[in-house]
Amino acid sequence: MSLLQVQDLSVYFHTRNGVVKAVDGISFNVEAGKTFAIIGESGSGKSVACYSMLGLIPMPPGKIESGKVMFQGQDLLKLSEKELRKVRGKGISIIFQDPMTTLNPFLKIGDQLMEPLRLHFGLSKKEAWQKSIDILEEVGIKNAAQRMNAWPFEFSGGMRQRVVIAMALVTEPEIIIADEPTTALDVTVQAQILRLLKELQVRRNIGVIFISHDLSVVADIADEIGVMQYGKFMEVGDRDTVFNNPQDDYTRRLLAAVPGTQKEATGESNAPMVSINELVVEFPGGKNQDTVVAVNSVSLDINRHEILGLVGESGSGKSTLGRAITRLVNPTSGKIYFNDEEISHYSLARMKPLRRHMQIIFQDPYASLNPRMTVYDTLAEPLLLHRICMRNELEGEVFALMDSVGLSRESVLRYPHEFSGGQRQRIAIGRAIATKPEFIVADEPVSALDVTIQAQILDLLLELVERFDLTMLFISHDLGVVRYLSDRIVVMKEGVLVETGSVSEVFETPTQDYTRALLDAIPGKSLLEGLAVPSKSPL
Amino acid sequence: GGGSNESRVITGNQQGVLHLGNGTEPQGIDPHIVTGVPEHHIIGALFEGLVTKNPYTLEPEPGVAESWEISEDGRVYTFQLRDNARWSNGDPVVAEDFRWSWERALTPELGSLYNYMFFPILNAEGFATGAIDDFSEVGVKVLGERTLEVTLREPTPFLLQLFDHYSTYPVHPPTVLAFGSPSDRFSQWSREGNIVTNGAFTLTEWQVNSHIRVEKSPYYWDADEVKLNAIVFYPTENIVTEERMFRDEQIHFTNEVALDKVPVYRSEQPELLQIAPYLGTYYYLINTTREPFDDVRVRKALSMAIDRDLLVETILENLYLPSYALVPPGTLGYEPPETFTYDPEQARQLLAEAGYPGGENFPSFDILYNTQENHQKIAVAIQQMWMETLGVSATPMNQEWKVYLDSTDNFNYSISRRGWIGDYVDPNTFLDMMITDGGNNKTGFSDSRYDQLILRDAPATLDQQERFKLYQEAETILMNAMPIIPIYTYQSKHLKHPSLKGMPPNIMDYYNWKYVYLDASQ
Amino acid sequence: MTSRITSQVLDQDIPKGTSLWEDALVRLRKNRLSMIGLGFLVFIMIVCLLTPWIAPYGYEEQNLRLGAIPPSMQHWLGTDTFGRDMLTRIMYGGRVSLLVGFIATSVALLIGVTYGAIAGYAGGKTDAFMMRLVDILYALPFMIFIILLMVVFGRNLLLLFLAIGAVEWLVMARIVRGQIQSLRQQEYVEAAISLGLSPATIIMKHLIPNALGPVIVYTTLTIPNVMLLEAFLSFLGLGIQPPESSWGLLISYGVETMEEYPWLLIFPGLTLTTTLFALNFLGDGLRDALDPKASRD
Amino acid sequence: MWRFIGLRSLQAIPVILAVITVTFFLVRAAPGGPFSSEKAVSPQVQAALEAQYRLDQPALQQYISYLTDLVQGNMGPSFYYPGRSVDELIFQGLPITAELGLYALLIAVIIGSFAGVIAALKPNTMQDYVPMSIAMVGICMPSFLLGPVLVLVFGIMLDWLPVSGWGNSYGDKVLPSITLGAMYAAYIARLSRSGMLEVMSQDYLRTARAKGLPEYVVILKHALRGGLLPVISYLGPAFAALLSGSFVVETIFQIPGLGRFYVQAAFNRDYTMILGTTVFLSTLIVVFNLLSDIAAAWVNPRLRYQFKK
Ligand SMILES: Nc1ncnc2c1ncn2[C@@H]1O[C@H](COP(=O)(O)OP(=O)(O)OP(=O)(O)O)[C@@H](O)[C@H]1O
Ligand SMILES: Nc1ncnc2c1ncn2[C@@H]1O[C@H](COP(=O)(O)OP(=O)(O)OP(=O)(O)O)[C@@H](O)[C@H]1O
Ligand SMILES: [Mg+2]
Ligand SMILES: [Mg+2]
Repeated sequence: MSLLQVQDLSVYFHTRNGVVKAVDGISFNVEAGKTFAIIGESGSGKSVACYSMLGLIPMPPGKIESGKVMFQGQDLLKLSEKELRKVRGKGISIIFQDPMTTLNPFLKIGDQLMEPLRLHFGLSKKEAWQKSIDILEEVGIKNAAQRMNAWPFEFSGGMRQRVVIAMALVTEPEIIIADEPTTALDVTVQAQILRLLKELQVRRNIGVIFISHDLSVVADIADEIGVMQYGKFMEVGDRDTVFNNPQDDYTRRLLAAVPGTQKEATGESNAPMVSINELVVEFPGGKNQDTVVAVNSVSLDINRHEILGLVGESGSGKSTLGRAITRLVNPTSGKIYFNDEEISHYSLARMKPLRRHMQIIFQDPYASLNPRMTVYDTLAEPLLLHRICMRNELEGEVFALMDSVGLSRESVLRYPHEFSGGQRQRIAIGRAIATKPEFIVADEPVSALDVTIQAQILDLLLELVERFDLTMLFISHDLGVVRYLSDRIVVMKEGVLVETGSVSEVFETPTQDYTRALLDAIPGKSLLEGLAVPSKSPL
Repeated sequence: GGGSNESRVITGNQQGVLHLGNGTEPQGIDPHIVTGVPEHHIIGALFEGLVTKNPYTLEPEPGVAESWEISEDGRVYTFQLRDNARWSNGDPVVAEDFRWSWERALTPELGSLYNYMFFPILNAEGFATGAIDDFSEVGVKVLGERTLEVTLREPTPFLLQLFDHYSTYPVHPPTVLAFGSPSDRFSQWSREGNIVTNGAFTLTEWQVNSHIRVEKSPYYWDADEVKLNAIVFYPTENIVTEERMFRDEQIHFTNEVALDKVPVYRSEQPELLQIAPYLGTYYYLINTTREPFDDVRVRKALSMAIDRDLLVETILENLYLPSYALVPPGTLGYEPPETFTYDPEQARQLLAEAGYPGGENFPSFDILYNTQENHQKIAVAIQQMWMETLGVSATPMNQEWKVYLDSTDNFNYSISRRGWIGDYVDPNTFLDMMITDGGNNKTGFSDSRYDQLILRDAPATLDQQERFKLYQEAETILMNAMPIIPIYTYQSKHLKHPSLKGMPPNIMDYYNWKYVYLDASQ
Repeated sequence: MTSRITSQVLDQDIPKGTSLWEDALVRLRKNRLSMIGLGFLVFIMIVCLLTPWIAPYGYEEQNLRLGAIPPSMQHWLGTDTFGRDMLTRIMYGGRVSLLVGFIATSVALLIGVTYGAIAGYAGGKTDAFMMRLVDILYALPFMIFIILLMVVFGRNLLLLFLAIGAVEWLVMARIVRGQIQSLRQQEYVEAAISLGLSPATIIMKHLIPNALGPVIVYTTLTIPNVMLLEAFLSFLGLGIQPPESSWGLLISYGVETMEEYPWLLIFPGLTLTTTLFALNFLGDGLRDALDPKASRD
Repeated sequence: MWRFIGLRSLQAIPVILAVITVTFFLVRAAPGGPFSSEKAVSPQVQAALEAQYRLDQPALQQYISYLTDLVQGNMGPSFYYPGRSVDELIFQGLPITAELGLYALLIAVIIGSFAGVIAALKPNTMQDYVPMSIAMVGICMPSFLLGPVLVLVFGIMLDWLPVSGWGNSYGDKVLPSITLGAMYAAYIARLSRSGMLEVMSQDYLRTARAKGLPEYVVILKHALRGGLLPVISYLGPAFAALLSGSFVVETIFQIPGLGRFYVQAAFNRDYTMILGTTVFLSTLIVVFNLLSDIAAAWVNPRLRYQFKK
C-alpha cells in the first residue's frame, strides 16, 4: 500500500472577492522510498495542496471541500488538531517555500533547529545542540557551531533555506514535503542537498513530495511526476513518460519553455552606469561571533544597457552587494558611483531622486511586500510617487503591469498573503519595473516561477533592456537563466569576486576551480541541452 | 468582625489599648511648631500644661500647676507647680521649664504659628515680633523652683483656656538642647526615642502614615488615675476607610463620620453615634471691596435668601445646626445676637432696593470653595436658592486648597467659604478675627467701634456677663454689616465603640486621655 | 502562453482601487458586534446631543426634600442627594464625558502616534532625544502642572482637553514607537525606501497601518481613562463645575455613597461600562477589519 | 549592551536635571506657599519660616544649593513634616510601595497577559469575550471604586480579609495588590490580545506547528515574544505609574507607602518633597523605560543594533 494516498482533495478559499479554487480535486499516491514531484504553473495550488493535508493553511478563509488523505491508516483530514500534531514533524515534515518568513525572527537558529529534536527524540539540550550542528554542516553551512547562535536575519537567503531543510530532515519522518527547497541555492549546494535527501530517503525508505519549477532537478530525482494547473492535475505519470512523452498540452508547453540558448553578445561596451570601487560591507557579529565581512573589497563596473549576471555560492554576499549598490545597507568602505555620481555616502533624502532610476527586486518577495497593501496599492505606489502616470490612468497602468508580469486582473484587490510564492515574486517584479528604471538589481527574480512564466518574465526583462535601455545586475543561481539573459557574468565566493568575463568565456573556459565546480554541478544537464532525457527506458 | 484576624478592638479592650482614627498624619509633635487637630490629640496625651480641662464641663482643672492665684486687677497670675510633676525621664517639671519653653515658643526664628496665644502676656507680642530682644521684659517670671508668675497686658478672663492650649505646653529643655538650637525646626528632639514628655503617656512608636503609639508613663504625677495602658492613633484621611475600619472593629473611635453614613447609623445603630455641637462655624466670606457686594443690602439679601433649615435638614442630614451669627451659641454661656432670619421676601426687597429687582443686571459670580465634597454640596444648594429666590446666578467654583487660600488672601473672590474652629472656649476666638485688617478678616470689613470693643473694651472687662454684652454688641455690628454669611454651626461626629468610656461629647471635641477607659464587658 | 493571464474579466467587474481603509469599512460593516457597538455609540451620542430637549428634568433642578430616592416612576433612575433626576444628570454628563473622551483622546492619539512613529522610525539620536523628552514630561509632577494650569488659565473646557491630551499621549507615543521600531526592520520598509518614498509616507502608509492593532486598543482604553481623569481634574477645579456633571464625577460621587444609595453609582457606572463595551467591540472589529489576515466567514 | 546601558544611564542625567529644573521653578510658581494656612500667618512668622527653609534667598541660589545638596545625596528637609528629611520619608515608604507595586505588577502581567493570550487564541468566541469583558469592567473600575468594593465584599461582608493595613495582619496585602493591579491587568490583557492577534497569523507559527509542537509551546515560545511587544513598551511607563499612582490604594487601605507623598506633597506645597518624589519618579521612569527597551531588544534581536556601535 502507498505511504500516502490523496484522493479527490479540493481546497477553496472563500475570500471577500469570491471563491478561489486553489486545489480542485486532485489525487495521487506517494510510495515509500520514492519521490513524487509536483510541477506546474505558479499559483496552480501545489503548496496549498500539500499544506492543507496537515491543516496548515489558514481556515477560514480556506476550506477543505472534499477529499481524503490516508496516512498510516487514518484520514488526515478527519483528525483533530491534537491527533494531527502527532503526525506533523514526526510523520510528515514540510520544507516551506518561503524561507524568510518561515523562520521565527525572534528565536535563534539553533533554538529552532533543536526544537524538533528535543520534541521528537527527547534529546537533552546538549545532544540536540550537537546534532543540530551536525545537520547544519551537512547542509553546507560553514562555521555551524558559531552559526547556531545567529538570528535568522543574519543569514542569507540560501542559508535560511538550508536551515528550513535541516529542520525538516532532522526528524527523519516518513514523508517529507519539500516545497521548492532549492530555489535559493547555488547548484553545488543544491546538489549536496539533493544528495542528502536521497541518502535519507534510501536509508529510511522515506516518501518525498517534491515541488519544483526546476525541471532539471525534477528530471534528476523524481520517480513520478504530477503536472498541475488551475488546481488540477493535468497529468500524472512516471518521470520518463512525462518528460519524453507528455500527454497534456500544458506539460508540453512547460517543457518547451525551458530556456535554452545563450544570448548573443552585444559586443558594444558602453560607459559604466554603476561603478563600484573597493566596496566592503561588514556586519557586526553577535555574541562569540566575529564580524562578518559579507562583501570584501569588490570592484566592479556595470555598463549601460548591460545585464550583468552575478552568480556564486550561497552566502557569498551577492544580495548584500546588491543592497549596498542601492544603498539599502551602508557600505563599510569603498565607493559606489551611479551615473558618475558618487552615492556611497548619500543620505536617504539625497538618494530619493535617484530611486526612480534605481530599483531592486528582493530575493524574498513575501517579506518585501507590505502585508496591508493590496496588489493594486503596491503597484500604484511607485506610479504615483514618481508621477509615472496621471491619476485617471492609474488603473489602466496597474492592470498593464499586472498583465505584463502575468498576474490575473481578478486578483488586483488581494493582499500578499493570498498569493502563491511565484505570484508574490511577480508582484515584486511589477513594482520594480513600474517606474521604468534605468537600473535594476534583480535578486533571484524568477526563482519561484515555473518555466513558462519565467520565460515570459525573462522576455519582458529583455524587452525592457531593449526599449528603455535598462541596465541590470542579475543575481541568480540558475545558470541556465543567467546564461540566457546575461551579457557578462561575475562569480562571487566568500565576499570576493573570483571571476569576471563574458558569458561564453565563463561558461566555456572558466579559470577558477569554483566556477568549474559550479558548472559541473548543474543538474539535468542533458535536459538543458535539448530535452533529451537520459532515460532508463529507451524511448 | 475580624474573621481570620482577631479584632483589634477586642484585644485592645483586654489589654487596655485604645485604637482610634485620628484624621491626617500628624506633621509632628513639637507643641510649639505644629498646629493641627490630629497633632493636638497626640500632644494632649504626651504633654500637659499648667492647666487642663475637665472633659465633661470644660472647666479648667489643675494640670502641672496644682493651684494658682489671680491678682485683684486680673493681670497677674501666680502658678504653684506640683512637687510630683515629672518628665518621662524622671526629671522634675519646674517653673523654669515653662519659662524656657515659652521663650522658645516666642523666639521669632522658630516661627511658631500659634505664638499669638501668648500675646495677652505683657510684652510677649513685642518679643515675638522682634521689637523686644530681652525675654526678661516679658511678663513671665520664675519666682521659685515651682512658682511661676505671669503678668498680663490686660486682664484676660479666658487666660486659663489659653494655658490649656498645647502651644503653651512645656518642653524638656535638656532634650531640646541636646538635638540642636531651640529654634531649629529641623531638630530631631521630638522623634520617638528622643522625646521626653511630661504627660500621661510617652511616645513609643511612630510609623509615618501608619500609626503612632503612646504608652502610659509611670512618671506622670497622676499615673494612678490613668486607665489606659496605651493609645494607638491611626491616620485616617479617607473617612470611608475609617468607617470600614470601625465596622471591622479595628478602631474604637473614628475621627469623623461621613455625612451620608449618618442616617444609616441613626436608624440602625444609633448607640454608636456620638454627635455634639462643636465650637465651629461654617460661613461664607463676602468680598466687600467688590461690586455689587460692597452694598450691605446685597449682602443681607444673599444671607436672608438662604434657607438654612432646609439645608441642614436635607443635604446636611440634620447633622449641623443652622447658624445666624459668627459665634456658635452656648460658648460657655454666651448667646449670639439674633439679627436676621430666613426671609425670602425681605431678601428680594433688599436686592431690589440695591438696584437689582428680581436679580436683573446682577452680575454672575463665583462661590469659591476648596476641593471637598461637602463644600461643594453646600455651594450647589445655595447657588440654587439664590437663583430661585433672588434670580442671581452664581457658579460654584472649587480650587485646590492652597490656591483657594491664595485667592481668598488676595481678595480674588466674590464669595468664599470658610470654617472657623475656636481655639478656646470664648467668643473672642471668633470675634477677634473680624477686626480691621485682621489676618483672618479677609472681607474688607472695617468698623472702628467694633475694633474698639474687641481690642480694648472686652479684654479689659473682668466681669463675664459685662464682657459678653460687649461681644454681643460687637457681633450685632458685624451681622448688620454682614461681611460674612453664617451658614451652620458644626457638630462633632464620631463612631464610638460601646466599650469606650470617659470620652464625653463636648463643644471643643476635647478628650482628656486620663479620663478615658475601656470597659471590656461591653 | 499568457492566455489565462490576459484577463477574461472585464475591467468594470473589478472594483475600483481600494485602500486598506475602504476595504476595512466594508469588512467592518459585516461585523455584527461592531455594528451593535457602533449603533449603541451613535444612540448615546444622539441622546446626549438632544438632551436639552428630551431630558425629563433640568440638570440643576433640585428638590432638596426629594433627595436620594431610589428609582421610581417619576425618576426612572432615582435622584441624587439634591433631589436631582439621575437620568437627566447622566444624559447631561454624557455630553461632557463624550466630548472630553473623544477630543482629548484624539489629541493624545494624534500627537502620540505622530511623535512615537517619528521617534521609532528615526531611531538613533533622534529617538533617544525624543524619548527622553517623553520621559521628562512623564516625570513632571502632574498635580503641580494641573494646579498651575488652573491658576494661569482658569476654568476652561478646552484647556481640560489639552491638559488631558497632553498627558495621555506620552504612553501612546511609547507604544507606537515600540511597534514602529520593530516594524521598521521589516523588508517591506526597505522596499519602500528603495522606491524612494519619503519617511513621512513610509510612516503613514507602511508603518502605521501595520501598528494599528495596539494603537486602536490603547485608544479605546484611553477614552474611559480620560473620562475618569476628567472627573479627577474637575474635582480639583480644572474642568467643569457643579451643577454641571459628567459620568466620571457621577461615579466618583457614587462611590462615596455606594452602600446607602447604590443607584447613584450603579447607573452612571453601567453607562460608562456599556459605552466602553461598545467602544471595544467597535475597536476590535476595526482591528480585525484592518487585518487582512484576520479570519472571517 | 553594557555600553548601551551606560549610555542610557548617562542620558538619565540631563533628563533628571531637566525634570528638577522645571519642577523647581514650577512649584514656586504655584500659588500658595508651603506655610499658607487657613489661620493667618503673621509677617514675622512667615519671614522666620522662610528663613529657616532658605526661601528668603534668591530662587537661583536656592536652586544651586538644592542641586549641591542633592549631589551629596541630601534631598533636604521636608517643608511639611518639620524635623523629617525627604530622604527619610522616601526611604521609609519606598520598600512598602515597591512591594505593593511588585505584587500589583505581577498580578497585572500574569493575569493580564494570560487573559490576553487566551482571548487571542480563539478570537471572537466565548473564550475571547469572557476574559475581555472582565478586563473592560476592570477598566471601568478604577482603584477608587474597586478598592471600596473589594473591601466591602471581602473585608466586611464575607469577612475574609482585613480591610486595611500592610503587613500588620495576615492577608492584608491581598486586596491592595489586587486593587492596584487590576486596571493594569486589564490594560495588559487588551494589549496582549491585540499583539498576539498580530502574530498569530504569521507564517513562522505555521512552521512551528508543522514541527508538531504542542499548541502551548507554539504560543509560549513562538508567538508570545512578538505578541507581547506592545505590552513591553507599555510596561515601562506603567510600572512607574504604578508606583506613583499607588496613592489612591494607599489611602484606601491605610498603607504607609510612598505614593501618598506624590499627591500630598503637591497639595502641601512641600517643595523639597515634591522635588524628592519627582527626582525619584524620574529615576524610576528612566530605569523602567530602559528595562523595557532592553526587554524589547531581548525579545526582538533586530532591535539590538542599538546596542552596537
Ligand atoms: N490565503 C489565501 N487566500 C486566497 N487565495 C489564496 C490563499 N493562499 C493561496 N491562494 C491562492 O491559491 C492558489 C494556489 O496557491 P499555491 O500557493 O498553492 O500555488 P503554488 O502552486 O504553490 O504556486 P507557486 O509555484 O507560485 O508557489 C493561488 O492562486 C493563490 O492565489
Ligand atoms: N544583517 C546581517 N547581519 C549579519 N550578517 C549578515 C546579515 N546579512 C547578511 N549577513 C551575512 O552576510 C553574508 C552574505 O549574505 P548575502 O545575503 O549577501 O548572501 P547571498 O550571496 O545573497 O546568499 P544567497 O545566495 O544564499 O542569498 C552571509 O554570510 C550572511 O550570513
Ligand atoms: Mg507554492
Ligand atoms: Mg541572497
